[in-house]
Amino acid sequence: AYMLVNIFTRKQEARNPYLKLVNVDETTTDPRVWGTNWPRQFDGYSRTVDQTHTRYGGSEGAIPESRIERDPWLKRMFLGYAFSLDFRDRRGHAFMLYDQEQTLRVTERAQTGACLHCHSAATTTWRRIGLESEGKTLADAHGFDWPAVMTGFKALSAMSYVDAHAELMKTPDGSTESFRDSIVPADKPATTQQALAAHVGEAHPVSCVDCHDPQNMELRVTRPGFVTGIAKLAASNEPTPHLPSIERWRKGNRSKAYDPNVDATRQEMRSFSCAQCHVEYYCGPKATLFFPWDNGLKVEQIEKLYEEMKFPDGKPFLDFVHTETGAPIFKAQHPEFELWSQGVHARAGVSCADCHMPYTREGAMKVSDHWVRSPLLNINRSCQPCHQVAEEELAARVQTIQDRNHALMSRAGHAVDGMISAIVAAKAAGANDEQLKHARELQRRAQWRLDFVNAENSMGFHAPQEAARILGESIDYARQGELAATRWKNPPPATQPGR
Amino acid sequence: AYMLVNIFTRKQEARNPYLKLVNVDETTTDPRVWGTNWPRQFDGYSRTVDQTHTRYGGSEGAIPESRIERDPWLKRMFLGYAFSLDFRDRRGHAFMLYDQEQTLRVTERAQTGACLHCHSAATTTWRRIGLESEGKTLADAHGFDWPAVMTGFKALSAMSYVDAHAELMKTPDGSTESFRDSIVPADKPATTQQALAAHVGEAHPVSCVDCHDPQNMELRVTRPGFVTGIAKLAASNEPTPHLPSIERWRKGNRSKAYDPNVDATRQEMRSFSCAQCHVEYYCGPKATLFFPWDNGLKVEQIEKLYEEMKFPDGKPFLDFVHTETGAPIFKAQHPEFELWSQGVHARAGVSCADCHMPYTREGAMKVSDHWVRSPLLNINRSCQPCHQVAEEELAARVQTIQDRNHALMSRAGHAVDGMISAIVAAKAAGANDEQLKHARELQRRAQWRLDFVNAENSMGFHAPQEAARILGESIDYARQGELAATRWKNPPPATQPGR
Amino acid sequence: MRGPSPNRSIRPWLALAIPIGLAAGLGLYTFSYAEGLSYLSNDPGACNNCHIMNDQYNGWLKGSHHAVATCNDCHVPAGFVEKYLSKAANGYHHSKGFTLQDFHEPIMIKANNAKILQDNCLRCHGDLVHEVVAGATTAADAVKCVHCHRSVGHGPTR
Ligand code: HEC
Ligand code: HEC
Ligand code: HEC
Ligand code: HEC
Ligand code: HEC
Ligand code: HEC
Ligand code: HEC
Ligand code: HEC
Ligand code: HEC
Ligand code: HEC
Ligand code: HEC
Ligand code: HEC
Ligand code: HEC
Ligand code: HEC
Ligand SMILES: [Ca+2]
Ligand SMILES: [Ca+2]
Repeated sequence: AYMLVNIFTRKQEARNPYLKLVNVDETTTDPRVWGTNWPRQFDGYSRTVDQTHTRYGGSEGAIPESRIERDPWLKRMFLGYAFSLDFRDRRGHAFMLYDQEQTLRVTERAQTGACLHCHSAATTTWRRIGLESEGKTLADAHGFDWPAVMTGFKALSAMSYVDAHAELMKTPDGSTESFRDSIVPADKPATTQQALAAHVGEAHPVSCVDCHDPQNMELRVTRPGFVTGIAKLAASNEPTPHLPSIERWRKGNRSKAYDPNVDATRQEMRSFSCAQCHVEYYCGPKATLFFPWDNGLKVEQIEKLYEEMKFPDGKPFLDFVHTETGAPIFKAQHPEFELWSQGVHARAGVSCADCHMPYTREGAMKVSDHWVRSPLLNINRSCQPCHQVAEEELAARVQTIQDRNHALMSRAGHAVDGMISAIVAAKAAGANDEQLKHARELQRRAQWRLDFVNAENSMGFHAPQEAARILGESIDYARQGELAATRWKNPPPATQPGR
Repeated sequence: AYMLVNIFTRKQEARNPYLKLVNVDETTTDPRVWGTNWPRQFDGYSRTVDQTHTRYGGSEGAIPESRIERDPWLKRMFLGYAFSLDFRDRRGHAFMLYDQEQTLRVTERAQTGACLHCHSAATTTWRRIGLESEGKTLADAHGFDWPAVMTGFKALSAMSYVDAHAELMKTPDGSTESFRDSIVPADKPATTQQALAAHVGEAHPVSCVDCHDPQNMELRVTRPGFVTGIAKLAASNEPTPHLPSIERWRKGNRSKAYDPNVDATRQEMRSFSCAQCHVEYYCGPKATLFFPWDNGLKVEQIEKLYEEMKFPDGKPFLDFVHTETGAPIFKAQHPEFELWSQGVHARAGVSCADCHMPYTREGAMKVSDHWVRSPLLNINRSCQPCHQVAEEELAARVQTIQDRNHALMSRAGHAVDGMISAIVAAKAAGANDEQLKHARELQRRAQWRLDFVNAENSMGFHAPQEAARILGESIDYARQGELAATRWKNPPPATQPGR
Repeated sequence: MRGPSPNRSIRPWLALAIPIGLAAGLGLYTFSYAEGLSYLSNDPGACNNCHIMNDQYNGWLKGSHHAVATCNDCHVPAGFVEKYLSKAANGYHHSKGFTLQDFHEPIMIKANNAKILQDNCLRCHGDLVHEVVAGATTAADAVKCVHCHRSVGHGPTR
């Protein structure tokens, strides 16, 4: 009889996809409210607080391990920048706001409100501030209201982190008073309870409304940085074989800028929703947050943009000046989207969500696993639908790639360390700015590349050959920098910063 | 219980797969004789003289382009060795003997008989010499007769190239006088006719008998270098996930050495038949030809073997001393099998023949395309059965990989060039052997790695990340060598040849 | 050429014993409600009765063979007795897997079924490939058709 009943239930499940129990709209940032309608997705989402472990990835329950303590060359590279104070392993989405609030980079250094772009469900706050700047209120919003969001985003970016954070806390999260009391299901483990309780009724980490249209649950992008950045990429000449909708848009009349919410395919949206945050950015005090994709997504195309860019005050673009050497440095942050773009998975149309939010069968239904995490914890669902190969073999393939990448990265780290020491020695021996110019430029190039691969979080997996190429270049520039600093008194006549 | 009989078995038993018109045996080295029985395969084989062209590969009709003239750093790397005289692009199999006979490496420098191991259908000659050394003749052979072949191989390797070549020419090729007159089908283009006519009745390039058992046409390996080398690899501890029969053999009692002709799967044989020649080797005057696989197939495992090896005269192993710098150098040759072994295709069980000899439909029959050549000339057969992606897209994926590899290789080339200049300058400034020791060691390491990737013929495709990793290391050692030479007067205290 | 191993041939008998036992009780009703009897049909829609087969069904629609071969042409042995033996064995696996939801996902073909599949490729294409196969189709040495033709049955997405 068990078999019979069971098969009956499963047949039923295959029908009616979702039943809306409560209403959600643009102002509903509390994921628990959405969870009433979509309990399976909410369940996955709320598991992003769980501890997991893989060789190079995973998620800690406690504050994660420090990356700068693990790799001393990394700390040295960052001297002069907040990243030398505190830089840790990433962990699950539910922690993003908390982790930002408590990092020494925020508590010990002044940061801008733009930081919240990727660490909170900020759209309602942007919309509110945007409307308020025109003397209106949230009630006057036209749906998502892009113009208001853009205005508010710029206003919040120009604020200090502290002020912007306070605005975030002031925005209601769409949950009712009575609802709030009922929360934090007792059957969840302690950490989950804490994470969910941390922001009851106020600010939240990335939430359903950031990726979904509340009317129809369709995927969408909501981040000004991404919408602006991807339009610039589309307007460039860089081939994008992995993003067919851009190539299609380019063949059109281009009367309207490329708009991912209009032009992108559903499969592309399954990556774009992540590319709202998992990208290289600038978010310092001297310019509004932007994604540097005007020339393309490759490491040297971004570098070229930075090299040629001036701040509004006319000074050349840079992130910081290296304390020990005085070199102007570009800082790379988590360029997952950029590196993925150079890999064969992207070319084959495999999206972030395919691997990080694989479909999982719940009875007769297939739902996207909203426990966004390392695919290595989930190889059968993440990889085996495409690669019908034993789990251990797939794990071994990844490990081969990651171990190679790790070894080459450490090699580049030592080279950069050697270079810095050589420049320091030259300075101590009396080399002047002119005599150190070439070495410092090489330091910038070497660090930019090493940082790009290190800051990227897949340990090379997203595009193995490209990551190795970048590291090879980093090593070349680092050792050339060491040579330039060593020969500062008698530079060889032809020394040009060769490409 | 025997009801589930394979229907195909019954069908096959009733059928003789091949219709033999003429007899072929161990002494039939003339491929045209085999061609009478297997005209389709012979047809493909004889097209290996045809001209083809791809970006980095292909085959010339005339003597191919010089690789050392194309890349000046390559020529400089080889100064002191025959490769600096003449080193050209490879081309089709039918040319292998002719190209060896006419290279300046052979005409201007003394070479050993071991060269013929991979450029001719030499098994019958080895067998004959082996038997003659015991006072017997070919008529006394027991089938393939491995003991006689081994003895003959060693004897021929110890001879000069000229003498060994003369022995090769003396061995009958299994064709009859009348057959010889009828050859060179008039419907073949001129180059084919020339290539086929070149060695009528005498020595031949690699022939059917080198890869097939004449009794049943099964694949086999016939090359002493390979049989010895692969047994050493099997005896090592290096994991070989891509060669399951070795892992299986290791679990056995190991009473007999691993024997590819007995132990390997058919799919492995589809790579082993190529690994008889497309491998790194030593074939100089000071030791019998060998494949250096005792520690494994990776670039640093082979390097370690060479570093620890002594010649019979007790001197440390080396290929040559660099003319300009005096550094002892290891020379890498076409490590296709070794690099393929590090790639994902090998792990996925994809063999050389899968890509380079894809099945092709000939009338009602599928046969292996014996026109061994670049798969890029044949993407629909070589790649598309597995990758259901447009031809242009597949070509673009290959090109992306190859262009990246090419750029990084040129970068490494410049680094090596810079290093050599620095060592030359240090020597000129009076540095002695002791003071140059470290720089020279670094030169050896840097060149070994760059040469490994350059000599490999797929421009990185066979294992893209691994090739890039090797180049990254090459760059590191080259620039470190430049530094060591630059600082020869005041080496930094801690300078150890770091790994 | 190596003959079929006794081991491989016995297993279906063993497996058959179990559904027979099950059929004696409520199991028979269960089996038929779940369209277990669809194994006895040649209609691909019958396989697709089970949502777990949706991916394969959809793939088959996109595969190169949907006009020339149905599920059973590839996945069930050709001979009459062999056919129903296999159907019983697989039918048991499927019902059990579906009910207990304890199978590996994604579904991966097991060695015995892969061999049946290969035999079916050869049943239709034996003449074409007889030279390249040259006898070895069953042992570790088999030229596995799906090594290259990964997508014949279920299209490129598989
Ligand atoms: C083909 C599968 C695949 C695709 C597509 C993919 N990833 Fe990954 N990703 C991986 C693997 C494998 C890892 C390594 C996980 C580990 O080391 O535990 C990883 C690691 C990561 C990590 C670090 C995870 C951790 O546990 O620390 C992040 C963040 C990430 N990817 C984001 C992205 C984004 C954003 C995209 C799309 C732009 C993307 N990935 C596309 C497979 C993929
Ligand atoms: C609004 C910004 C934002 C969006 C959108 C976003 N992420 Fe993240 N993601 C983050 C931040 C911030 C963290 C790090 C949180 C922390 O360490 O506290 C993170 C962490 C991760 C991790 C590490 C989890 C772990 O267990 O270690 C993975 C994997 C990941 N994201 C993948 C994705 C994928 C895939 C998508 C799209 C489906 C996505 N992210 C969308 C900002 C975002
Ligand atoms: C463009 C999106 C984006 C912006 C802007 C952004 N972050 Fe993040 N942040 C992420 C993502 C994605 C991760 C997870 C990946 C990682 O850790 O590399 C992350 C991780 C973190 C973490 C956890 C790991 C670590 O670095 O220690 C902290 C803390 C953090 N961010 C702080 C900040 C601060 C402070 C700012 C503003 C200066 C900021 N973030 C701006 C996207 C962003
Ligand atoms: C970081 C981005 C992101 C966030 C945050 C997010 N989702 Fe999703 N969601 C996705 C993606 C990607 C898909 C797959 C959509 C597709 O394939 O078209 C998806 C799909 C869904 C679907 C469609 C059914 C399915 O499972 O594929 C539902 C319903 C859903 N999400 C609900 C939610 C709810 C409820 C929340 C909040 C608890 C949430 N999502 C938060 C990215 C997100
Ligand atoms: C939606 C399909 C899909 C998913 C999901 C997927 N892959 Fe792939 N993978 C591909 C395709 C397509 C290729 C390119 C080669 C090809 O055409 O088969 C590829 C290539 C690879 C390669 C060789 C390329 C390289 O970069 O070295 C590895 C290794 C790999 N995948 C591992 C994984 C792992 C591990 C996962 C899960 C974390 C995964 N894949 C998830 C489709 C996928
Ligand atoms: C997955 C497919 C694949 C496999 C497996 C493979 N190759 Fe290749 N090979 C290629 C491609 C693609 C090229 C590049 C051809 C070009 O640039 O024109 C290449 C190039 C070559 C070349 C140079 C060809 C030329 O035209 O100059 C040789 C020689 C070669 N491979 C030998 C081997 C050997 C030996 C093996 C096995 C140990 C092997 N290959 C395995 C795809 C493959
Ligand atoms: C272990 C097998 C092997 C041995 C031993 C060997 N070769 Fe080759 N040779 C090859 C292969 C494979 C190629 C084609 C790939 C390439 O050109 O890199 C080749 C290519 C050549 C070519 C054409 C391309 C070029 O290098 O200009 C010449 C000439 C040549 N070999 C000469 C020699 C000489 C002389 C010797 C002895 C000193 C020798 N070979 C020993 C396998 C071998
Ligand atoms: C007996 C030695 C030997 C064997 C066995 C051998 N090769 Fe070669 N191969 C060579 C030599 C030598 C050349 C270069 C000939 C020349 O340049 O004159 C060559 C050239 C090639 C080329 C370049 C052809 C072109 O058009 O440029 C390819 C591709 C190739 N081999 C692949 C293979 C594959 C695949 C196998 C196994 C099926 C194989 N080889 C077996 C010695 C061998
Ligand atoms: C460099 C190695 C090599 C040489 C030389 C060679 N073959 Fe082959 N041959 C192969 C490989 C590899 C296969 C595929 C065998 C398999 O799949 O088991 C093959 C297969 C065959 C087959 C089986 C049917 C088929 O097409 O797959 C025949 C018949 C054959 N070769 C005849 C010949 C003849 C005749 C010659 C000489 C003109 C020749 N071969 C030269 C490597 C070679
Ligand atoms: C017999 C099957 C087979 C053949 C033939 C084959 N491939 Fe693959 N290829 C694979 C498999 C398996 C993978 C690993 C990823 C996966 O599991 O899909 C792969 C991976 C790849 C990748 C990604 C890995 C990397 O190294 O970047 C590329 C690119 C690729 N193949 C191109 C080609 C090209 C070009 C050819 C023809 C010259 C070819 N393949 C022939 C099966 C094959
Ligand atoms: C009762 C639901 C159901 C029906 C109806 C069904 N299947 Fe299945 N099938 C399954 C399940 C569950 C599995 C996974 C079993 C496992 O892995 O143990 C499966 C696995 C398979 C496999 C892989 C089996 C293996 O173990 O190698 C094949 C092939 C297959 N099914 C074909 C078919 C065909 C053909 C039909 C129609 C004649 C069919 N299925 C009808 C539920 C079903
Ligand atoms: C032309 C032959 C062919 C037809 C028709 C066919 N299949 Fe398949 N099927 C295959 C092949 C090939 C595989 C993969 C076997 C392997 O990977 O070794 C497969 C695998 C499967 C699997 C196991 C999953 C996997 O990928 O290993 C299932 C389940 C399956 N088929 C069900 C079906 C169903 C249901 C139908 C009818 C709708 C069907 N098949 C029609 C050839 C076919
Ligand atoms: C019921 C008979 C039948 C079975 C079983 C069968 N095929 Fe076919 N197959 C055909 C027919 C008929 C065609 C020709 C279709 C045409 O000419 O358009 C074909 C065409 C093909 C083709 C060429 C079209 C393509 O997809 O590229 C390939 C390859 C192929 N089959 C491989 C296989 C393999 C592999 C199997 C086993 C997994 C298999 N077939 C099982 C009947 C069958
Ligand atoms: C190593 C790769 C490989 C394997 C293994 C393989 N094939 Fe193929 N097959 C091919 C290629 C390549 C073609 C295309 C030939 C052409 O177009 O000339 C092909 C073509 C075919 C065709 C279509 C012929 C036509 O044009 O109509 C059929 C049918 C086929 N194969 C069946 C099989 C069967 C059955 C097996 C198992 C015995 C098998 N193949 C094994 C590579 C392979
Ligand atoms: Ca940055
Ligand atoms: Ca060598």
